[in-house]
This record gives sequence, C-alpha cells and structure tokens, in this order.
Amino acid sequence: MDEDTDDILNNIIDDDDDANIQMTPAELIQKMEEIWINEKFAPELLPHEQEIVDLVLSQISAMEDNVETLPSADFKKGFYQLEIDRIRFVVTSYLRQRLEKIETYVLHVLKEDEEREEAYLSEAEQQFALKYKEALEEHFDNATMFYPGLPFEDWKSNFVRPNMNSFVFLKAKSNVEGVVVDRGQGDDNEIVDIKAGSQMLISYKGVSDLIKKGDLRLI
Amino acid sequence: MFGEKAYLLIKELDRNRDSLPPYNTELLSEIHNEVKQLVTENQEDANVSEQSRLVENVSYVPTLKIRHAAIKRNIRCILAYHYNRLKCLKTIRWQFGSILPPEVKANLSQAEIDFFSKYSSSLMQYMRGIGDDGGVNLAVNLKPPKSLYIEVRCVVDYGQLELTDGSALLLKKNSRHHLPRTECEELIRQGVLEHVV
Amino acid sequence: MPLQTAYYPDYFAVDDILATQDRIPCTFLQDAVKLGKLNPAEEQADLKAGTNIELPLWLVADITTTRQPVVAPSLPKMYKEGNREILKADPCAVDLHKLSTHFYELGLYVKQFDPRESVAEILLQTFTLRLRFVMDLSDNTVSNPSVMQKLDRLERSVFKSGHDAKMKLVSWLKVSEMPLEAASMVVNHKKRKRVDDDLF
Amino acid sequence: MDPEEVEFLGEKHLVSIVPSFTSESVHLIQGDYGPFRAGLPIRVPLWVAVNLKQQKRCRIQPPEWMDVDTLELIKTDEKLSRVFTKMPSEFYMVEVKQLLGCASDDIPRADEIRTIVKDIWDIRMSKLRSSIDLLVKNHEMYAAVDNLTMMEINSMRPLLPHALDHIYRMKTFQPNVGSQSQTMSFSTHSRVSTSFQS
Repeated sequence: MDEDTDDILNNIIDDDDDANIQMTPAELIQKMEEIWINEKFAPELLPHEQEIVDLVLSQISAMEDNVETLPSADFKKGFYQLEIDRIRFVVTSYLRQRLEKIETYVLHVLKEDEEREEAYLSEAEQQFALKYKEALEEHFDNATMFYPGLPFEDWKSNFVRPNMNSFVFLKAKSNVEGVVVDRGQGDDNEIVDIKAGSQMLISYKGVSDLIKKGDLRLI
Repeated sequence: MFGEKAYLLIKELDRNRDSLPPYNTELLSEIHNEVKQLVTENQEDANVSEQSRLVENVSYVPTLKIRHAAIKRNIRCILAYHYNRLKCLKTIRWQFGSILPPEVKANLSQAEIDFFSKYSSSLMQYMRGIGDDGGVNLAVNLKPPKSLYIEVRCVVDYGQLELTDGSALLLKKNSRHHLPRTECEELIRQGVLEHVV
Repeated sequence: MPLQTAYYPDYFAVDDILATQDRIPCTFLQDAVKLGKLNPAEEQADLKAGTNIELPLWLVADITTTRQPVVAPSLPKMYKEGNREILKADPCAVDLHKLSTHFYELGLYVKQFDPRESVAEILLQTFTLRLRFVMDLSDNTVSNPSVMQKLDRLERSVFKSGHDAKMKLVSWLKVSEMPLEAASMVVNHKKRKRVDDDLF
Repeated sequence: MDPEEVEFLGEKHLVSIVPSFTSESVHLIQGDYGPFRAGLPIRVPLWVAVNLKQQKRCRIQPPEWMDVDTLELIKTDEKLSRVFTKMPSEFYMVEVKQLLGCASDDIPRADEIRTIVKDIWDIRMSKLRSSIDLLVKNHEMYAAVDNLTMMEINSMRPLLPHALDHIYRMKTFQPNVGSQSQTMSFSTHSRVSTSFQS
C-alpha cells in the first residue's frame, strides 16, 4: 500500500518534471514556435525536442480527422486547414533546420553526443547522421583511392564545427545574473545581468546553457 | 610551384558556386600524378636522408617538409572539391526530388551518383519515420502559408496532374489554375508552374 | 534553408584555400636540396639558404612553425608602415581590393610575422572604420559597381548579407504575398540549358 | 530570417473585427474564437481577420494606435529621443502592412498612416545604423536592444551579428597552423617518413 502510494507520488513528480504533460494545445504550439526560433538562431545543434514534435504532429492528425467530418460548405473548415498548414510549416522548418546542422557538423555532432550523457540527436536523427557520415567517408575514400596510405585524415581532425562565439539576439524570460561576456582580449571578461523582458545582442557562448534551460530565448 | 593544379580546381569551384559543372576527371588526374610524384620523391629521399646526414652532413629534412606540405595541400583541395560538389548535389536532392535530371547526372562521377542515391534513400527513410502517421515530407511547406488556394500559371506543357481528391486536370503551357497550395508547391519549385500574386 | 553563418573557415572552405594561395616574401634559412626549381629566377638543382623568394601562404605557414623553420617570412608590403599610415588617415577612401583581394584574411595569417602587433591593430581599425561605409552601401537598393570594387572579399560578404536583407524587406513591403518561387538550381539549370541550345 | 517569417509570427497577434455573420465558435488548436455575432466586435488572430476580410465577412477595427494623431506623437517622440522608444505594438509593421493592405476602406486616412509609419521606420533605422557604428567603433561586445521590434532586428540581420563575429575573430584568431599543429605536423611528418621507408 505504502509502496503504491510512493509510486503514484513519483509518477506525479515525474509528470511535473515533464512540463509538456500539463500543457494546453495553445501552450504546446507556443513552445513549438519557441524551439523553432531557438534552433534557427543557435549556431549549434540544440537538444532534440522529440516529444514536443510528436505531440504537435498528433494534434495536427487529430485536427485533420476532425476536418474531414465537416461539410465542405462550413466556412470554419478553411481556418482549420490553414491553421494545420501554419503549424506544419513550423514543424518542417524546425526539422529541416536540424538536418542542415546535422549534415554540416556531422562528425562534431556525433562525437559530442558520444561524450555527453544526454543525447542532442533524436534516435532517427542519429541514424540519419551515422548513414550520412558513412556515405561521406566512403566518398572521400573513393576520392583519395588513387594512392592508398596517404595522410588524408586531416579533415577528420579538423572537422567542421559551429562557431560558438556567433552573435545572437535574445530576450530574457526571467532575470539572469552573471552572464560572462568574452571581449576577445584574453582575461578581460565582463559580467552582465539581464532583466526579464529585456533584449540583447550578445555572443552565444556565454548564454548557450541559459537558452537550453529556457531562461532566455533567441529572437 | 607545387599545388598550382589543385588551385585551378578550387578556382573552378569558386566560379560555379551554385551549379555543378562536369566532374573534372582530367585536372584531377593531373593532381593525382603530382601527388604520386611528391610521395615517391619523398620516399626516396627519406631513405637517403638517414645515411647522408651521417656521411655528407646534407639534410633532406627541409625538402621533405616542403613536399609533405604540398601533399597535404593537394589533398585538401581534392577533398574540398568533392565536399563542395556534394553540397550542391544535396541541394539538388531537395529541389528536384529523388530522381536526378539527366543533364545533371551527365556531369557527375559514378561515386557522386552513388552518394546521391544513398543520401536520397536515408533522407526518405528519415522523413517516413517522423511522427506516427506515415511520416512528414520536409521538402514542402518551405514558406509560411497565407491561403489554402493560390493562382498559378503553367510554364510548360506538363500533361495530366492528379490531385489528392482524385480529380485530375490538364496542365497546358500558359493555362492558369486556382489550386490548393500544397498540391502545387513542388511543381512551382521544379519550374513547371509559376505562382501568380 | 542554408545556415546563415559569418565567414568561419573550415577545412573545406573555398575562401580559405583561395586566401592561403596568396604569396608572401620569404628568405630560406636552410638549403632545400633538389628544390631549385621552386625559384624560377635561377636554375639550380638546390635551393640555397639565403635565397629570397615569394611562396604561397599555405606552404610558408607549414614550414615556419616547426622547431627548425625552413624559411623566414616577412610582412607583405600592404601591411607595412607606408600603407598603414594611409589606412589610418582615411580608411574609407582606400581601394582595399587593389591592395589585396583577401586583405583581412591574409592579414590574420601574417600578423604572427609582425612582432610589434601593428597588423592586428590595423585590421581591426580598418574594418570597424569602414563598416559604416559598407553598411550604408548595402542599404542602397541600387548598387554602384565602381564603389563595390573597393571592397575586399570579406567586406563583400558583409555587404552582400546586408544587401540581401534589404532587398528582401523591400519586396516584402511591396507585395501582399511573397510568391512561391522556382528553386535557384532549377533556374540556373534552365538558363544554362538555353545557352547550350543556342550553340547548336 | 525572411521578413515573411517575422510576419508569420506577427499574424498570431489579436486584432478586433466586426463580423457580418453569426456563427458558433471556431475551435483552433491555438484557442477558441467566437461565437461570432453579426455587428458585435470580437478579437481574433490577425491571419484569421485578414482571411475573413478577404471573404468580405467582416469589418476591421483598427488598433487604437493606428490613427494619424497618435502616430504623429509617436513620430515626434522618436525624433526627440536618443534611445529607441517603445512601439505601440511589437509587430507594428506587420499590422500596418496587412490591415492597410486588405482593409483600407475600414481605416480612416489610410494613406497618411502608411506615410507616417514609413517615416517612423526610417527614423528608427537611421538611429539603428548610427548606434551600430558607435557600438562597433567602441569595440563593444554586447548591446542592449530593448524596444527594437522583431522586424527591425531582422533587418539588421545577418549584417550586424556577422560584423561582430568578424571583429571577434580578428581579435582572437590564432592561425590554425600555429602551435596546435606543431605536434600535428610532426606526427604526420613522421608518419610519412616511417611508412615510406618500408
């Protein structure tokens, strides 16, 4: 009995951690838009949001089923369809953006994920990345086959990386203190506080964790 | 100077940033020959180097270093050539779909054709796996939608187009149609239809 | 869809390969046996220590940073005192492209050959003082090719990013709905095909 | 980001319409709107409003600020202020473009509104370019951009962040071939000589 109660409590706490369980559809779409914009402007690949994407897609499916039952004369039907298209645009744009980063930074992304506890790639993305890497390596092997044993591994040690110092625009969702700004002159760093609601142009490196945590969002 | 041919290869890339000229087999094989020669010479001199250093006090090290730098440079150019062509090839996959237009195909090496089909199939597999509902086509919905229907003009004699509702219409050159946006987005991108605003 | 990143060269970067092809004056510190052919001025079997010669940056960079450098590079003339004074006086008037197609990129590489660090300073100063000029240029809807010519490659990329954004905004303001367009590749491809047709 | 993507985000903004029809609510994923009563004002997302207007099913009620006198005041404030003033709407450009585009018959003095808003935009853009110039000349490595709207930020993208990226890179650049590759070039070098001796 006690154990059962514990389990139930644990489940509830788990659900609490997983914020999207309590989301209304409107909040879900809002969240989807936020991760889309963040992914668009972050130089690196952000942690995947598979659950959000799946939830949004199932909302769309449910809506599509609903729409089919409506008579075509109903003027509301057009709005339902257009909203579906609008949301679909956000989801596809988000996933395209991620694929683009995965392809560009493939070695980097796979290596980082190996060394990290939490995977940034979804399972499907990881499969895609591995296949892409394999195809790329094969192509390069083929291009250097004219002389086996050449030192052509330079590209693997100098693999393409995102520029983490890229400048980004952001908006603070809550008060944030002590963001380190690297002035590019050795130890001469500056510390900045950002008030909730204010907007900044700043180097991504110092704020990447806060964006992943959700204290800041890119704009 | 070493690496001049490789430089020509990169200049060719630079001139054709958004297109794929014929795979330059000829120039590549000249670069291959330069690399082979550099490697052979370094092999020979590396063997001499050990002995002559003791006997004649002649060092081959600077020569070896220079040739080695040249080998690395040539390889960098060869790989950059292949890499940047692949980037173009991927764009073609997104824009034309999974079937290579014959004019494009004629300009590719066999390895590039192989890469294209591998890329294409892993992309398809990825897209089919999105969501629980048979997948999502990521090659459409490229722009924010404004309305369900759009006005299009047909640019070429395309022939019959079947719509998802089962109806069909004939796309003749210069004919105008009022169509669901989702049904003609790909045809617009392929240059068959033109969006009239 | 392509990622919009500022120039941040990687191993495959065409621009970096082009920039590192630029030649730098060097003096050989050691004999390079059998490599006399690198010096077109003299036809000898070996390249002797003390020879002055211009070598591409990719080679110089690779053979000067080892423990026993093979050559000693010197600063290309556009980064020397005389030009520095001109650049300081009126940076916007200078035809940077004429000085070097890769003024900034090359400068970043050669600044290590400059013990007084004035190259680093002049790069930063020139870029920041000319930015307003580049920015205003990119804000014009009609571009002036003769002024454009004065920009080096990096500035041209900045100009282009600004100009593209401006043109997008202008066309957005003009029309009620942005038309869906044929893919860039398709258009290129058709153009070329048409040219080919004309030939026959 | 393309201007039409900023527009897309702005289209979620609510505006008032006066429907000319009566209907039960529309249950969108992003929220319920309605029920609609002919003649009774109601707030709906901009994209819904524009579509209804195009179908001639409603009249648009312009937002309060979309009025010549109010905008003149905003323009004067903007001219006098050294910093950017707060705009009445985060998406003022989008709203002006879309509402004047489809409903100039519902909005008094539409042409004048268009001109003043264009003036405000121009004043702010020229201010923005001067601030960028100053920011860059002072070698600042961050900037507060409060009160700039998304369309304004976007019009300086990617030029401004890219320019700062270049500056940062110029400050910190260590040639790839420097100390880091010293060991590397030795190791590859030895690889060549050893593998080639066999």
